[in-house]
Amino acid sequence: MKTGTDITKKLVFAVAVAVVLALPWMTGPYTTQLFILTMTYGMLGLSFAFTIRVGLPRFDSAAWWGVGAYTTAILMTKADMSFWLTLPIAGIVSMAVGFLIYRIAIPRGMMVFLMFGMVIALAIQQLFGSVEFFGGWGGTEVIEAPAIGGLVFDGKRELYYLGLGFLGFNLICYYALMRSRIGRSWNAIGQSVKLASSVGINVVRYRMANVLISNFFLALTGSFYMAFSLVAVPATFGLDKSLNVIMYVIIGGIAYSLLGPLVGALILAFVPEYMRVAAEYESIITAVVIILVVIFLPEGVLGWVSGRARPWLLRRRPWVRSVGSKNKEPESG
Amino acid sequence: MDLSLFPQILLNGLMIGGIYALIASGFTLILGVIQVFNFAQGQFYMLGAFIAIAVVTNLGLPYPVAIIVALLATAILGALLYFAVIQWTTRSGFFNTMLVTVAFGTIVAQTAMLSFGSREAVLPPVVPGTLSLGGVTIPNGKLVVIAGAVVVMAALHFFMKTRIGVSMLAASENRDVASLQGINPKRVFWITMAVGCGLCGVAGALVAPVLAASGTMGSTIFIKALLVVLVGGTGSMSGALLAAFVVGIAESFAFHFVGHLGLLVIFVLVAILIFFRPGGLLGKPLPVPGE
Amino acid sequence: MLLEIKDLWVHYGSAEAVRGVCLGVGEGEIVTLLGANGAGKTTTLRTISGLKKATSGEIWYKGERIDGLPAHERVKQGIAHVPEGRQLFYTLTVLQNLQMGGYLWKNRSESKKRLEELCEHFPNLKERLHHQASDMSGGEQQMVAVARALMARPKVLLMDEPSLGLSPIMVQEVARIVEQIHQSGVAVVLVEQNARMALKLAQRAYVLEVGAVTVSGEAAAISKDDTVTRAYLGY
Amino acid sequence: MKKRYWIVMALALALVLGVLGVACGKDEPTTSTDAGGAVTTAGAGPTETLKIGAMVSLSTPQGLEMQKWLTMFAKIKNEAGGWDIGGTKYKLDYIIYDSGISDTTQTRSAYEKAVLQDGVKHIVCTWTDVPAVAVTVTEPNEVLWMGLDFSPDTLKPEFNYTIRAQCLSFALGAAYNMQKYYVDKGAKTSVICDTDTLQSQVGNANWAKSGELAGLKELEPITFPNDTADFAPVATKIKSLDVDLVEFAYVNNPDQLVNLIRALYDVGYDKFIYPGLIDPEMLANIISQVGEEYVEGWSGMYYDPRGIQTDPEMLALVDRYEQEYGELSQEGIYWIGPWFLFEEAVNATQSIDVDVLTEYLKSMDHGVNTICGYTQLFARPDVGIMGTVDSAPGHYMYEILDGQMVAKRTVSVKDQYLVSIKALGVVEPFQKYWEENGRPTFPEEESLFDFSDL
Repeated sequence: MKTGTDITKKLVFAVAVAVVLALPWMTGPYTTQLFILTMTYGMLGLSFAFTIRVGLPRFDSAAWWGVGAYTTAILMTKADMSFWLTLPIAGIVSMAVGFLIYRIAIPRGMMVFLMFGMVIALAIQQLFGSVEFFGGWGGTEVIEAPAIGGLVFDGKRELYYLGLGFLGFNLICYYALMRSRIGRSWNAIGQSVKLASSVGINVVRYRMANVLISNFFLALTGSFYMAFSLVAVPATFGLDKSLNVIMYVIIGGIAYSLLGPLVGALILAFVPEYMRVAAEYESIITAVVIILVVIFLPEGVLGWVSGRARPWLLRRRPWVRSVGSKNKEPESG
Repeated sequence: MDLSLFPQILLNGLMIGGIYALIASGFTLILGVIQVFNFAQGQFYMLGAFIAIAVVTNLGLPYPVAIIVALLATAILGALLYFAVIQWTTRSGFFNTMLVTVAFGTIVAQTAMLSFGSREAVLPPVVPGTLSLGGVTIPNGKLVVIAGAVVVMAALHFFMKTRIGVSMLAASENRDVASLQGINPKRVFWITMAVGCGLCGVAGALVAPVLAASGTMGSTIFIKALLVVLVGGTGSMSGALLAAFVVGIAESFAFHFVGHLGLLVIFVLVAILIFFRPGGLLGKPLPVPGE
Repeated sequence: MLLEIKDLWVHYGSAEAVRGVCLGVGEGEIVTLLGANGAGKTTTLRTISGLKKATSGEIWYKGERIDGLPAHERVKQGIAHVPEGRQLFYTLTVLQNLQMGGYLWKNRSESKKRLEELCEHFPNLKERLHHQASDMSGGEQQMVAVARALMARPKVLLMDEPSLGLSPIMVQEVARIVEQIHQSGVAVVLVEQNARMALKLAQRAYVLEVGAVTVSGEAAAISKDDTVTRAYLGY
Repeated sequence: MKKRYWIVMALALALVLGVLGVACGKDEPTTSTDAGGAVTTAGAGPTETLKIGAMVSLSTPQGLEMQKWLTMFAKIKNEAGGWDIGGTKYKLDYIIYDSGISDTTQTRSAYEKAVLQDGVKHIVCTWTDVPAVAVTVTEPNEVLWMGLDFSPDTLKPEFNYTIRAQCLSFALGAAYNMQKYYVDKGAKTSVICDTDTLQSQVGNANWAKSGELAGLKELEPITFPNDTADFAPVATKIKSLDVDLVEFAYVNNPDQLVNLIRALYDVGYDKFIYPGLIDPEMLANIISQVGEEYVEGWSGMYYDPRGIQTDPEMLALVDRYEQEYGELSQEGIYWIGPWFLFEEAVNATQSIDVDVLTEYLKSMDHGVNTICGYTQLFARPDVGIMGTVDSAPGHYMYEILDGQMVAKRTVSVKDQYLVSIKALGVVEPFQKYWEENGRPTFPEEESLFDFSDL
């Protein structure tokens, strides 16, 4: 029995990998571009889902995404650095600035973190827009596409694989971190802050570590974004983008921290493509659909699917349940 | 600098502070009682302004009536938001509920954009003219806004002392025990939504003659209201009031001295304040669902 | 029987908290539930008052089934609940707390009358009406909690660990109050750590173990039962 | 569950119906993607479809307005049995894409959708896209781009298909006309007040230069965040500067403008105000706030061509618009200018081939009338572009007298061109260019500035 499922599982996995690798050869450039965007948003969603593990919802993901994009852009144009060298720097900048800011917010609990995030989202955008150094509201430009040796990432297919690389790295890191000892502590915090601190977990420090790691990957996503966008404009990194990111995660299923954001981003990237409606009503219709999804599929699309699919396909992560739910009932009696 | 400008800058701060106070107290009320992070708050503010303008210009009714209509309309819409959307999502979690309010806000905003978008919406001044006090010119319109905000805040204060008001506080503190007193939580919740959203509507109606209305007026004021909540600390109406005026005045002065970067300066100041006073000026730590 | 519970099952997630509990409370009777921590006493009370939904089972009150009603409706019927750990509204004043207890009185003068009555029963509350609830001592808070529950003129009062964390003198005081309530004709369901006191006050008792009733009967008889005395009375 | 289901479905339905109701209440639902309604004259029906793209933001009034105009242009062509280009009748499909508001992601998506998915070869008229992103899609795919650009991002010699048909490079004539008017009335110092946006960052510096040219002492501009609602601080600051003139150069958000002037009035500012781009409705709004003597002066706006525009073709378009959509609105009227250049180019070359069209546009030596007056393309020798790629756009001038906007004239293309060259300090390369290629000829218009003034 068990070996049977194992074989099926491997088979499904292999087919999935093959399909993902072959996608840009099966579709046109525009669809490939949609996939690239899906990966970008998926990575942002992953970072949101990652901090949700410790009970912290971030509303500033787009802002740090922007920090990454701007760091890469400015280093490439002003310091003439290679794209690859800017990657770690972008991550470190985002972590360092994040550390300064979150030192204030994280010890104050989830709600302050949340509101702080929104304010940061606005502040960072404002900073990019009104400070000359960052290029103002017109943004800043990178002329060169990244390259390794002779391979230049300027076509859709190349960028698709570059994106896959980023996404894979992101997924592997997050997966490994979740499985590690620190990941177990994070889980404990996500389940109950009180309980976690009562067993001696330094909640603030662990949360800080989690958020900073998430910051690192957000910035990395920003750098990747520069590779295919080549232009960064402050308006791209606004609060509305952060809200979209949350939408991906919840539509996908907040309990599925690795697959959920990707599925959510995929759905929200492609479904509007096939909805032929007057564009000025699109945002209204999307909003109505989101309300309906949240009401009828509160566990997201994956939660809905997994109720119908075989359990091994999607493993649920029980710890997230406690994050959103209110009024926890005492277990004593 | 010219010292005679000081009172004027202060007055600007007071006026916008009064508006922040209304929006922020509506927000903390909803957050505290229902534990819903109502993102649509800013859109209700915008709606209030448009409704007031429509009532005055299209129906020709006097301005005070317009304020009441705006209050009622936004309050009803707030209750509708609760009945139609929020009550089905609270069980599935904090973020789901929040996302739904975001979506609802989008619907309100884009609908307003499509129906009012290309028209300017301005009300003639309610009390025209200016007041001259020792060389300082004070426009009456602003005084009306400040007075209106104070009156509404006072009304809210007394409302919170009534049976319904106290039951809202009780439900916000301990929902289970409140229901053990015979308080119907659902009833308290929709009333809270109505009051919280109605406050925004009133704020919108109050500024309509002074600031005019536009489809985008709701989005940033909401963030500013969050700033006020951070500074004031939730759960404390007086904290929200104080913080609103502090933020309003600080913003007014910051703009004067640092220009368009004033907002950034405010952010930094707030961060420093929160670093030293985690609970804000007067409030207690923020309620944390699920923690 | 005023209140009757038939085959009650309650779950927290997949964990069984109450397993087929049956119990009855007569008019004006004091019934006590005994048991170790986690035996399901609090859950039983929470289920009776409607804070927790039963998985299965029936709750009958005055000949009507009430398990479908939400908590606030049950208060209307006359079931009051003093929750564990008192749980006042700490941001409100004592007076406001009591007013919340009398929330169901639409008529103001009725509510006022009841308040005055209670002030006679709890004389030391009277002068502290305008204090913040959080400023009161533990014993006083317990008084407020009980008075608050009595504001609604309940027929049944569910009391969860009223003496928990109180000084011995205050425990005496609590016993006196329970006796007083009993005399005014209100039935009391008492969950108590202090089994000796509970058995002294109660007419009947139920012993819960791991969510199920193991022993039940007259309080006087149970206080002589060997297994019970060994387990709960400590001799 | 069942009850809840119906409640929610009813709600969703109500919302959708409400939205549709709003749309229908607005005269006519505007469907963007379908340019249907083509009347096919018997026998000679359109045989091919010409897809043209426009990039606007559909959450701005301007974008919605442009959508109406452009859809109408397509409709007119189709009603006539299609656009006859080189003997082929084309059914015109004007596709409006939502490119967001200065959002690189959405701009890229919209462009790639247009170019890669829908096979659009001509992007004519843009509003809030990010041109720097746009060219990364249009240039390699050889798509003609005729849009709006404030920044120098797309002004590069290597770009072949990029025509900045609506831009600010040669737009200082309008500023100069206005500034000269106030100087003649005695203004000496001035401050520019504007939103903190891309447009202002690029535009205001230039605007100040033309002010200096007209004889004003320009102070450091005051900018405020785009989402400012309370303008009292701005007004207070202006008051403290003690200037003779406040210029609301590019504030084109009507609410902001009314508020700004109101706020200035409130703090007791009593010198000149250039109210910027206003229309009579806004003027009435302003006057209702501050009284008519407070706002007298010069104003530029592109709201109603009647009284200024004499071209019957343009007036017919305006009439047609009013027929279709009711009252004329000013929001989109200026930004649809590129369409007229495109139309002219297609008609002249009788081709839709991108290379043919670009070649024609790059050597275009005359102005084209738009609803807002003449637009003409010019070369940019100062940055090494010898083909005509940059526009001097048309502009109306009004004088505000006794609470009325009195139509005066258009700002001439000649003024726009020459003043800009002078104010920006790039006379030398242009002079060299003129020596080689001859001086450009301008449409017949009243003008303040001449080659001799350089």
